[in-house]
This record gives sequence, C-alpha cells and structure tokens, in this order.
Amino acid sequence: MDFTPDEMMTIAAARALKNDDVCFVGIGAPSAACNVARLTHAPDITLIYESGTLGTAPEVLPLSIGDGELCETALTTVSVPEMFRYWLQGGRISIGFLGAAQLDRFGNINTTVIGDYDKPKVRLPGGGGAPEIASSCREIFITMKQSVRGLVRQIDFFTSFGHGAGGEARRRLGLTTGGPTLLVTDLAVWRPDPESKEFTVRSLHPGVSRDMVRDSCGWPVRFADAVEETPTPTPLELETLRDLHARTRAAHNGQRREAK
Amino acid sequence: MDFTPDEMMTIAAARALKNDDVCFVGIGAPSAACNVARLTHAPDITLIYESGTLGTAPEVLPLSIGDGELCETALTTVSVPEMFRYWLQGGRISIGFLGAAQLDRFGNINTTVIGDYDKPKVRLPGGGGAPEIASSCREIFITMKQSVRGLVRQIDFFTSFGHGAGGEARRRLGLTTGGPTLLVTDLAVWRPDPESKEFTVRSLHPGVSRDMVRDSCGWPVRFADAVEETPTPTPLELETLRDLHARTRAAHNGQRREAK
Amino acid sequence: MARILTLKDAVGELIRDGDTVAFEGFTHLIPMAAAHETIRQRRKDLTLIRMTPDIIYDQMIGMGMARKLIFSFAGNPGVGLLRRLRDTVENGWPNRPEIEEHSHAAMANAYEAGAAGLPCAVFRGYLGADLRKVNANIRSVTCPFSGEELAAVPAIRPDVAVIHAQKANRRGDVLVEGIVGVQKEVVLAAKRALVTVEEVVGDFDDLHPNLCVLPHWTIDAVCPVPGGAHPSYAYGYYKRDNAAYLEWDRISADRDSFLAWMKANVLEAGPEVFAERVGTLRNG
Amino acid sequence: MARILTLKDAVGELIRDGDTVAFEGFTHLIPMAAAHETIRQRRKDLTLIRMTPDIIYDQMIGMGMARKLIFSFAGNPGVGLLRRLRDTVENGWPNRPEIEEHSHAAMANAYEAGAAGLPCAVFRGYLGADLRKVNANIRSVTCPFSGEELAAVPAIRPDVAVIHAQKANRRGDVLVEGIVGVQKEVVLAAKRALVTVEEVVGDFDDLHPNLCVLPHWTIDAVCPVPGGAHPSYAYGYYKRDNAAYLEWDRISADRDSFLAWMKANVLEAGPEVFAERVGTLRNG
Repeated sequence: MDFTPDEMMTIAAARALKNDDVCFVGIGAPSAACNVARLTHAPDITLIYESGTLGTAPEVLPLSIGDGELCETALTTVSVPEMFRYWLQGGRISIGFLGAAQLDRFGNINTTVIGDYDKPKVRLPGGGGAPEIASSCREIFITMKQSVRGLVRQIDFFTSFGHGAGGEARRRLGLTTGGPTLLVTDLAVWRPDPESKEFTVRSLHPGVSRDMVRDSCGWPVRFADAVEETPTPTPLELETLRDLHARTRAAHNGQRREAK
Repeated sequence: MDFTPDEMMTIAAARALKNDDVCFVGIGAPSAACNVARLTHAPDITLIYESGTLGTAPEVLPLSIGDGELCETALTTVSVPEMFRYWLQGGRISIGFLGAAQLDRFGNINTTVIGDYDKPKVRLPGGGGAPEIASSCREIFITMKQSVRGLVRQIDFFTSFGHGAGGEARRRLGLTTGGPTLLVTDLAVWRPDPESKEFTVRSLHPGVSRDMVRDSCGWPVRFADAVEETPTPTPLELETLRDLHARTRAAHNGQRREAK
Repeated sequence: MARILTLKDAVGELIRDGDTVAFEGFTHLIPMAAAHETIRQRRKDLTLIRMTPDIIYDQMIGMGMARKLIFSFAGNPGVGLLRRLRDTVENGWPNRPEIEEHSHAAMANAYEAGAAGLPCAVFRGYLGADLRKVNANIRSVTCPFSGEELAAVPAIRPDVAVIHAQKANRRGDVLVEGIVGVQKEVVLAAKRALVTVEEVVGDFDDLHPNLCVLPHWTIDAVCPVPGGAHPSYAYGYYKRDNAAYLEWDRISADRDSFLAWMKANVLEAGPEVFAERVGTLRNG
Repeated sequence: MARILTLKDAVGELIRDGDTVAFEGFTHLIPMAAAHETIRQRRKDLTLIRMTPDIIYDQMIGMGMARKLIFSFAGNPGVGLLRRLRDTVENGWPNRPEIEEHSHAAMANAYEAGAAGLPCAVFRGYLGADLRKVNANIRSVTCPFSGEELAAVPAIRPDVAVIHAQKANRRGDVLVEGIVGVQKEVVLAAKRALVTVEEVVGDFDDLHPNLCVLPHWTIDAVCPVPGGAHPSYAYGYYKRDNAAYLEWDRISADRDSFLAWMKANVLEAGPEVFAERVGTLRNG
C-alpha cells in the first residue's frame, strides 16, 4: 500500500504510544496519532484534552480541543482548573503530545512569536497549556513536519522548555520529569542522545535519505550509529488512519482537519 | 403559650437571620435556629453545611453536618475543598453560626481543650471549620446556654478568634470581616459594644432578671443603657420549632437531637 | 441576587467603560451574544481577560474596545491565527492594547484563586519559560516546608464576569453542563456576573446532586438568549458551527471586510438573531 | 491500574506497618469495613490522617495502631466526644500517639494541594487561632503582589488512601455521588489507593458527564463490600445508623467493653457482616 509522508509521521507517532499511557493531547498536537494508537494497538490508552475531558474516545477527530464529542465520549469531564491542578500538575500524565511552530535540537518549543516579543513579525497563538505540559508530563512527544523555518538553530521564544541547552539542564531547573523523549517528523524518528539530549535520527522513513533530512532541518543533523528504516505502515494502520480522516471529513462537512 | 429557655434561645437566634442571608451552619451550631428562620420569616435563606451542601432545606434536623437529607434537599453539593475555598474563604457567606464550649466576653471561642493543650483535663473535639468560619464570614452569631463554666473570663485555648482583647483587635490582625455581632443565650440577647467590642446585654428573655444573667456568667456582665425584653415567642414560631423537633425525633427514632 | 433581564438592560447596567471584564467559556458556551450587545453599546477602555481570546475577543479588539488583554492562547481553534489580534499586536490597528500573557495553567489557577478569595495563585509552572521575562506579573513564592520555588500570579478578580450556560430556573440559579471550563470560577471571582442562558425553566428539582450549579445569589443578571453561544456550542442544545470559524478567517483577514461584517451582523442586529443562527445546528 | 480484589487481599497488599494512611469520607461513605480489615490484620505504627477521626479512628486508636494522628475535628457526630481518642490523649492508653491538629480549611486545602502535586497548601486561615502555637506545620507565605501573609500547611501525601464509594465498573473506574467530601483528593494525593464499593457494574455509559469519577488508573484495588460504610451511609443505598453512633458512646466509655466489642465484632468477624448490618437501613 502506498502512503504519504504525513501518514507515515502520524503512524510512527502512534506506534510510540502504549496501551497503559495516559496521554495529554495538547495544543497543536496530532490527536490523529493518539486516536490511531487507540484504534489499533492501544485500545485502552487514556486520552485527555485540556478542556477537561478525561478518557475520551471520539469517533471523529475534534476540530477544537473542546468539541462536544470529546465530552460525550469521555469517562468524565472536569473543570479546567481541576484539569491543570489535579491531572497535569498532579503528575498523572505519562505522555504530553506537543506540536511546534519552531523547535530546536534540544526539544525547546516556540509557539509564541516569530521575531521580537514586543514587536513580533508574526504573533503566534502562544503557549496555552504547553509550558506546564512540557514540565509536568513524565515524557514529551513532539511531532511536526520538517522545514528549515520550523526546525531551527535558535528559537525566538522559549514557550516551553525541552532540554534547554542540553545535558542536565532540566535537572538544574528542578525539573524531575523526562522532557522530550521523541520527535517524529514526516521524514524520520528522532530520540535525544542520552548524554547531550540533542535529537538524533534513529530511523528514516521508507524512501527518505539522510540528505532529505539535512536539507529540511535548520541545525546540523546527528544520526545514530545504527540508523534503521522506520517500518512501513501496515494495512491496518493505514486503513485506520484513513477511515478516521474520512469519518472526520464527513462529520465536519469537508472542513479543515483538526489543528489547534 | 408557655415556652422553655431553650426554645426562647433558638427563636431569638432565628429572628436575627434575614431572608437574604447566606448562612454557614458550623460545628455545634444550632441548625434549629437556622431552620426555624427558614420555616417562618426567612423562607429564602440559604443554609450551607460544611459537608458541601449548598442551599439545603431539610424537613428534619440533621444529626450530623453531613446527613443524607442535607444533600437530597440541597441546590447542589460540592466537594469539601471547594466549600472551604470558594464559598467560605471566597467571602460568599454572610452569617457564620457557631457554638462554643468556652466563650469569653469578646466572642473568642474554645472548643479544643479544657486545661493545657499538651496535658488537657478534657480533650474536646477541636476546631473543625470554626477558625476560618470566624474569620471569613461577614458576621458571626454565637448561641449557647449560659453557665459559669461556659461563659468564662479567660478561655483555655483560642480555637477561633472573635474580637481578641477587644477594640480594634480584628483590624490589627488584618481581618476585614465583622466577627461576632450577636450572642444569644437561654437568658438574653447580647451585642458587642461598638467601641470595646465587649458583649453587652441588649434584651432579657421574658421572666429573666439581671441577677440570673450575672449568676450564670463568668465575666462581669455589662448591660446596655436601655435593656429591653425579648419579645415572647409567637405561636407560629413555637409551633414551627416544636413541629421541627417532633419530625426530627420521629425520623431519628427518638434519638438524641442534632449536635454534631 | 439574580434578576431575569433582557440582555440589553443587563449589559447596560452591569458593564461599564473602563471595566475589567472576563467573557469565559472554554471552547464551549462562549458568550457571543453578550459580547455583541457589549459591542453595540460601544463600551470602551476594557481590560479583556480570557484564556482563549477566540473570535469573541478578536471582534472586540478589532472594534477598538480593548485597553489591555490578558490571555493564554490566542488562536482561532481548528483554523489558525486570530487576524484582528495579530493586527493590533503587529500593527497597532485600531489601537495598541497592553498585553499580559500567561499559560493556561496560570490563568486557570488565577481564576481558581479569584473564586477562592485569595490575592494570588501558587502553582508549579513557567519552569524555563520565557513568559517570565516579559510578564512582571509572574513571580514566585518559596514553599516554607520543602524550599521549592513555586510560581505565583495575581488572582483574577474581574469587575464583571460574563458566561453563557444551558439553563436557569425562575429564582436565577444557573446550571452549566458538559465542558464546564472556568465558568464557575469566573462568576465567583467577579464583583458582578451576567449569565446568558438557553432557557429558563421552572425549577431544578430533578438534577443530580453534584452538578455545576451557580446559586442565584452569586449572579446579578440572567438573560435568556437562545443560541447565545453561537458559533461555539451548547452541550445538549446545538453543535459547534465549524463553518463560521472558517469563515471568520476570511472575514477578519481584511480591515474593511471585518468592519462591514460587524456593521451588518452585530451593530445592526440584536440578540434575537442567535436563535436563527443555531437553527440548523440543533441536536436532533 | 485497578484490580478487583477481596478486601483481605487488598489490605494485605496495600497497607503496611508504619504507613501514613488516610481513610476518608466526610460524614458519608466512611470506609469502615476496610478499617476493620486493617485492624484484623494487626497493622501498627500507622500515621492516621482524617479530617474527622469519628468512630473509625476511635477504634483504630483504641487498638493501639496509631503512631501519629492528623485531624481537624475529633467528635462523635451527633453524640459528643470520642472516648478512645480522649483516653489516648488524656491518659496515654493504650499508647500516646503524636498529635498534629489542624482546622478543616487547612486539611481540605492540604488534600487539595496533595492531589495537585504541590508541596504545600496556601490559604487564608488560622488568623488569631492558637493552633499556630502548638503545630509547627502551620507556617506562612507572603503574597508577592499584595504583601498579605497567608497560611501554609504541608500538602497531605499519604502512602495509602482508603475510601468507600457507591460503585465501580468492570475496568475499576469508581463513581462517588452525594457528599463527595475529599474522596477524589485523597485518592489523587496518595501513592496507593484502595476503594471499597457497594457494587461493581458493567459500565458507566449512562452517567452525566460531570460526576465525580475516579479513573481506574488512579486506583490500585477495588473491593466490593456491600454495606462497607456502616454505620455511616451510602447515598442511594442505605441510611446512616444513628443508633450505632449512640451505642458507640456506651461501648467506648470503658476499656474492657471496648475491647470485648472489638473482639466480637471486628477481630472475629469478616467484611461480609456489613451487608447484614445495613439490611434494615436500605433505601425503600
């Protein structure tokens, strides 16, 4: 079966989620990946959206993080203060799933401004839940398409802290959580180096060359000693993802897919 | 109609409550007075019990502050942290109604220990909600039977703060609420002096002499310039109170009345 | 004590020039009709507090009503950026309101602290985040037991809270169901509270005991405005108008098309148009 | 992840000598059957945390299981004082546990802070109260905005939380209804959680979306024990046994009658007796 880089990205991200994960699906994050995981190998995964919906199982992808279906299919829906205090800050979330406008090689994320904060070239939406998702979840998964404007040497604003300048930066800040442990792009799967915490390519998606990764990344790319090939999407994975998107399009009358 | 000193006390306390009051019925407090008010001149009064029940209207008096009927007749029931944070500390309560084991003339209350805290003669239940009821409600009403062991010169332990040593003591502590503004005993109605904040007899219940008040009070009693006679309970007030007690006894199989 | 008023009278009485106002509703129950009435009544110099400014504040900002913005996520949910907000921040059109930016966690805690009558909220947040550098209202306190440094932000205590809810009863008690967001907190944190509702019913006798109910004595005005959350949604009543969010991206892209739309759909309209707007979105 | 276990196995596995434990339930849903199982298994050196020690801790205290007590109101509700607690404090029988006494507001906030993963709770409290003088865990922090001095107490983070609830589903999600007290907070604040329930049902599909539900991944063991809150009550199942509270005053008045009662009704009984005890109290 043929597949697109987008599909590969979503499926590779989905594979990293486990059946017993409690996953906080934050702003800009691909809830597609979380829901594909739920509909394939991780049927018992707990999905949480910051709108207060705990343990949702939407039939179609939500357009906002507070769509009605998230509440209708949730185990329970709590207030937003409770969500941030008891569930996120309380340390109950295993995986926080974030996207980024700008990302650096240590997993620091900018979704606030391009340019200077006081005189921005582009005013982006801002952090939303991300600053505390990044610090409170046991691990952070990041997923985004590669581009030299997105994967940059230096982000313009630290919306949420990844590994800072690398190494023991998190521990020095008093953070006890793991921070970014996975980056899935449309070209590759990256993991932080155990020492430096710099993202390192672990596997290339089928048909992707090292140069393709280098050319769409603003920092000098490090490759692991043994770079593998990301396993091709299985027919079940692809069908699940495509059915989900088809149901979503039908439900939302062909409107744009889930973003925020 | 004949009546007992207890009945007079409850009815005099009930009269002080207004239709638009939001009343926190705390530990040891006479919820009888609050419910008589609700069943006579103040049908819209809001009664709140610290168990989280907001706007209750029990048919019979509860035996504990968390009886099932309080929840069944409430507008809504919230968690105990919410009760203390949003409703009490949030400044939403107009009247806090407290009882006392020991009371001094400035409305300071002890329900913690008789004797030394570390080697008490009698270990009483402790403060429960009272310390913050006393500081957060706009006004505090106190009701208790008079005795020289109860109305004392010096309480053994400041469980909750009334007017301290009197005068501007509350303001000096940073308290912006009114503190005790009413004491109703089985013999008299007392109000704090506007300056010294010392409880002063404003009215004597029918048939009560000044000496009767003096003999059952551990501090030198001050009387207002014009001491009135507390109006006799009306037939409606008495019937309402007696019906309430009769319903309560029937419901609780003749068990002891509400105390907590 | 809640009175049941027309939206026009309630806004006229409760929202004043220069007020600090919070129109809340987290993706759900966004009080759009009340915002439109506020725009029609030409309120100005407002401090606009809201976790997610969304279309509702994009419109008020574009109409020049904001003196200051306090927010934590300024996107058009499911679509992209907020173009009027961008124009005010990037280009100063039509004015340049002061910005106080937070994270969701900070604002949720600040509403909670406001409802709880506290001067500040204390939480674990902003670790390594640059917002600390650009927002003087992000400070810290030290735990007197563990020594841990925790973040502190001022409690939110608006002059006026505005929310939309499913229903009120005749006494003015209000029921909020589904994604309850910070609806309870903003009402309890505010000096005055205005609530638009889908309907007013006789009583609430059949409710489960643990639902989110705001007693009538926490609210100043209840205004029945069916559809008043459009284009967001009201759980149990009607669905989100996703097309309207997409359309907003087009309308708001240009100052003239924005102003023309506001004239036709807000300034020359009234609260009654909301019932029509949700007509085809009502639950089956 | 919750497993559905017998009470004997759950207590055996989750509650250990020396643990800090919190058996919670505010006048309602008091986990008495779980306490009796803990007494039968002879746990010792426990730090017993509970806002209202009530009969449940009076029994554990009288059996000498407490090394420390943390509480805010030690009465026999509707009756008077707790006689075993008095005997331990006034006379040191059977031992003299350390006492850490708070107000309700402090403990409610401390549970909230525990659930919220914070090291301490910050609130406005203890103004002018003598507990500050006898409890070194009452400290203060200064609001960095207003300068107000606020009270601070350590968050409660028990080793084990024990609650009773109405029902669980097969996955181990737990529903608490009525007076919910601090049930959610104590479970989320604890390292391990044991929940006794009136019944286990198939699923929760028909619940209102905003009820108090604890997901299965916050709980270690769910134990069906019908009547397990006796002599307190379970909203929707059975009423409070007011006579038992009065009777306790008599039983606990004397050390010998206390010990005899504990032998006959706890040590030589099992969880199954609770169903019988609520037989005549069940809702019609």
